[in-house]
Amino acid sequence: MKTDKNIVDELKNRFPGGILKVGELREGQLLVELRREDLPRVMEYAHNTLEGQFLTMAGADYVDSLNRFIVDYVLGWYEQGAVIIFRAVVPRGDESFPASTPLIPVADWYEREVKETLGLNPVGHPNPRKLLTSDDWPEDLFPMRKGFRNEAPPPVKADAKFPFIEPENAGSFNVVPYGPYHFAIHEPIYFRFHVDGERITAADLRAGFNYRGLEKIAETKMSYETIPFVAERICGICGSVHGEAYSQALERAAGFETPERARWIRAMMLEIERIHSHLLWLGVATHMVGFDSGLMQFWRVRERIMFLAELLTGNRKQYGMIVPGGVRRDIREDKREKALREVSEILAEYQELLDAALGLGTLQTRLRGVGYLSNEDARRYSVMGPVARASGVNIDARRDYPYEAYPHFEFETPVQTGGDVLARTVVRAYDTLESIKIVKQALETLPDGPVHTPIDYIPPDVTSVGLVEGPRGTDVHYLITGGEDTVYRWRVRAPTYANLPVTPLMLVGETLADATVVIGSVDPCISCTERMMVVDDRTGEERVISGQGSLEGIK
Amino acid sequence: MNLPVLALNLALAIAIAPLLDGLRRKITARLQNRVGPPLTQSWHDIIKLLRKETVLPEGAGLMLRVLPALMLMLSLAMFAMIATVTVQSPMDEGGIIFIELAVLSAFMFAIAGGMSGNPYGVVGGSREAILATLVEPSIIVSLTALLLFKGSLTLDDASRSLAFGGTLVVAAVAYLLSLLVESGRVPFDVAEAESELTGGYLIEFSGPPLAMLKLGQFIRATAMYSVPKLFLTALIPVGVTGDAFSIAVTALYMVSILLCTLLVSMAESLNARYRLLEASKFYAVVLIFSLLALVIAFYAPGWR
Amino acid sequence: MSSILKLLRLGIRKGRVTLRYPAERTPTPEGLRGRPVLDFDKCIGCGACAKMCPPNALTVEEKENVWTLRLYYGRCIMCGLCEEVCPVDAYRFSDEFELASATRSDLEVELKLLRVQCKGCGRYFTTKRVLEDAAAEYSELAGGYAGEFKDMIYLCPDCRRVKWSESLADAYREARHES
Amino acid sequence: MSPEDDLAAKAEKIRRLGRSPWVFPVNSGGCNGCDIEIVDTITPYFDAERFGVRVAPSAKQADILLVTGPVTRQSLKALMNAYEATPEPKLVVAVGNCACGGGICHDSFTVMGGVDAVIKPDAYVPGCPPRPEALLYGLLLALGKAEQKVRRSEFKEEGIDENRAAV
Repeated sequence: MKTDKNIVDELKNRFPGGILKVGELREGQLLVELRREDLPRVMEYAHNTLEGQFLTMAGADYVDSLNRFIVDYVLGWYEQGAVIIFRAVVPRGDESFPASTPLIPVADWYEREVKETLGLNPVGHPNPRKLLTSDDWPEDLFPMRKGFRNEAPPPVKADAKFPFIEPENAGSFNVVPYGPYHFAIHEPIYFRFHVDGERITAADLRAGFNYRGLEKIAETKMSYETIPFVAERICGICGSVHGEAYSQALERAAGFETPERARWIRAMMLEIERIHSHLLWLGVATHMVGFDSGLMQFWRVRERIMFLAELLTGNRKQYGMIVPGGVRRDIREDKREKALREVSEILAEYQELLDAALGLGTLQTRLRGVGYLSNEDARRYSVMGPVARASGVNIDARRDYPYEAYPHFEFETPVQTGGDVLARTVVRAYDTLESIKIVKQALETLPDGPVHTPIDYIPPDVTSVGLVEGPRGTDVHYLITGGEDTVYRWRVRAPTYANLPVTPLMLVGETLADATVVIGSVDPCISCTERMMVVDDRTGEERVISGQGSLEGIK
Repeated sequence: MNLPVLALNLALAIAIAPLLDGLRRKITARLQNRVGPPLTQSWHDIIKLLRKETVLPEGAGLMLRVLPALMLMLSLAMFAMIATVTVQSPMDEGGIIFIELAVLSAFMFAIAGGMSGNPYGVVGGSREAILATLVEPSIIVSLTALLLFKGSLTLDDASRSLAFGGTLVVAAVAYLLSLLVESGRVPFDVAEAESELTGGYLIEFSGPPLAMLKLGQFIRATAMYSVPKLFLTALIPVGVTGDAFSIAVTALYMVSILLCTLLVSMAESLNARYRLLEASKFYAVVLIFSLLALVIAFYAPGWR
Repeated sequence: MSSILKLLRLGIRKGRVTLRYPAERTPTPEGLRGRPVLDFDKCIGCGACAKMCPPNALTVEEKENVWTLRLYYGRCIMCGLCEEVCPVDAYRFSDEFELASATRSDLEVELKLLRVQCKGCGRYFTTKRVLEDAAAEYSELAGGYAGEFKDMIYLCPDCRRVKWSESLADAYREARHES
Repeated sequence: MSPEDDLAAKAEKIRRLGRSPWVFPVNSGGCNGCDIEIVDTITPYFDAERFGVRVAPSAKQADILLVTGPVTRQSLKALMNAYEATPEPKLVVAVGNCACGGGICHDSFTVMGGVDAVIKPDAYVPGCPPRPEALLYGLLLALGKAEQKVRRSEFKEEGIDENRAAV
């Protein structure tokens, strides 16, 4: 079984002079420092040859004695449960680094974001357009730099335009704007389709509608105790996932061990959230293909989980339970029994509904063979969660990077190889079944003991990565601890950030009728992504995704 | 031209059509384990829409204002051609015009969509046109079989010339199946698919024009619902006694429109939406099926 | 075909599950985080909750002799940090959740307390209630030192530092004088 | 407009909406917790359709705009387009804390800080996220069918009004 040490050794003998220093951050997480010129080659080797999953990439503005920027690429090897951070230094004054996007397309969004928020220019990046900031945000103002003051935003210009990508032969086609307020998708996401009749030939999307600068607020205004409440409000559906990933990263940086009972309750809250998120998606997906009773029936079962969450935490969502050091509310004995009864009823009701709804003929015809994603593409774009597991990529952070109380629970991870929307529906449906069983196990074997012990000391300037399997995939929080009781740099990479670049890939060739359900099948959580961007752009003809070129278009 | 019956029919149309839609929403809600709106909800919707301001896209032609009124008149005209609660129909020999109006109003929706200039409207309109070209023939054929069977062109229950035959049943089934599309609900609401085309051909309409279009839709659907009664009376000679008004005919009419509403709302709440392709294949089969009925009606006397 | 029948059975057998809200008040579980209620008598005006509140729903304004605490329910995320951090437990979560209002001002709670001047430099530095609370608590704590340092709490932090360093210097001179 | 005829105009607006308020959710950059609760109100347990509430497919056919989110800079243009496309008489309801006052990111550089920084809402529905019942209650309040329960409360310690209350 290859361990992370072997991976680093393979890197060393592949790039003899390239690897400058290898440091051990915390168990299972290594820091590899290298020169910024070697970044693209090392990234391509690690991602394509060694088959590492691209987890996240973040830049940071160091105003300390060394006064320079750093650029960190984080890759994960799920089989070994290893995380390696590749760090390169970017000196102040010459803020640029060679882009890895031409070699590994998955780095496309991350590098654009670093350019936009920190001003580090990815040289050779095929699509250096805006990602997050609004159309009227000045090009040379970098919000995530330490120098930028939160209270001094430039005035709003109403007429700014976003340079959309028009494939050369766009003239004759009918351009269909889709969003930003679309009836079926409850979040502002703006697609521009080029359709030939009803067939989509090219797709381009613009987002940033949800960019609220939460990371800047966390750095400047919040402290370690209040950041979980910001983390939870990144997304209205999978709030605890972010709270847990942040707490996990912070506790790993401080080398802190949470009490056993708190770990049980945390795992249970995460699973309750997965159940409500998947049921929500199943309802919305069936609604998208016209089966409105599906929305009503799935959300009827979901409502019971919301009542259960309200019973345990006092709020239907945004539970406010998971904070660094443990959990804020204990579960009294009478509530535990009531919850146990409630969960077994939910299990029975869900199985009954699942058996009735999934077998529906008209529903299956609408979901089968739509929005196909091959196994290679799933790997090449490092997609996460149910989208990956539906295309045969068997990754699940609960099993591969065990955290909290998951080693004590038995659960399997459903994997399909169909790769279409139907496969994703089946994966999510049986994921929910597993989650309900986990909640049952958690409630039955809840150990005694304290639920929260304060963290006494958090060392400054420690890099740490928190990995949590959210409903949409692995949520990665990259954290550098700071001196004055708050984080120095906190980068949230939600799973949709990895899944959404793939949507135009699936959309091309589909009809307009299926566009909604294909976008929906990724279960995009736009607010999670906080920033979304264009997938493809024009770097000469071979990069454009258009009907003719379609998949070959991407190297 | 029988004026009192005409007046009764028109009044009936405007009164009952929204109520039937309210009933449809109530049955659908009940099948989704919820209480659902009051029966008069569609009434409230239309009244509210009549009082609202109209927001028109700039450069919208005159037709965008005129067309909804035209649509409403067409649907009301259909009611002038068919006998509902009374024995006689307001207009004699109205059968053929009834079929033409049905076909014309179907394509009127397509034109409404096309003219809105909004890409979704255009796509919705073109979908309505494609589906209409497949469904209308089966309606034409099944209604022709009915008229043929009755031996007279007036759509009422009086005359019954031919003996009962297999054709009538085949035509009735073909008509009921194509009724699902006429109501414009799932699984065949491809033209107005809310979650895909955000309102389809209705997207650019608001305020009074939208009210007229919606009312036109309701009245047209109710008119189509009242045809199955004629299939029933063809089997049971209820209205033959000749007096203007008979309880049995009214009861039969009520039963027939309620059954149609039940059929439509059951289909709506237990199915997902068909894609245009599958919907067209489904109706190609129904068309052949109804053509079969017509052929038998003409050439196989024994069978007739 | 069978799943259509199963769905039909599901629809009919489950019956209407709609809660009769707003006719009947739906039951809320114990421990619901509804509206945080500020007890005006208990609050001593220390401002810890305002420092801790993540969305700044609690804001403090100090002007002349008035210490104003404003709670705006339109921004409060009901997280309960104020309840945790309040030294005198002035916050309690009610289970009211029907907080809709037509105007913004109806969602505001305003508490005005008296501020006190420092005996040394005359600057307003804390509220009267904080002093009373500190005086009550301080007397048991200080024990032997009550007399000499009793009036220290009526000084603002700067004057207190000055006075404290003077008394240290005196003690040091005395000790040197005796040796 | 003096407050009286402002109220009169609003009452007239509500009367014309009658019993068929069509709703259109507008997410101006929030975390979509409130949007899911808006959809929750039309599911079986709460069933807003009892009051005639229906989610309109586009702003053109809507009567009440349920605005959620702190109005980020990027969605400001889209929000104003939706507001203009909604035909009169229309109501704007700010749903959730981000819309009522900017929520947890109220002073961020990319956020305008809530709906009332851009449009004056007819009703505020606080909550993070507001329960579906609270949302139903907010809708009924905006339609004048429920009276308001929460009132402004103030407390002045005695002796505050004399100018220099020395201790």
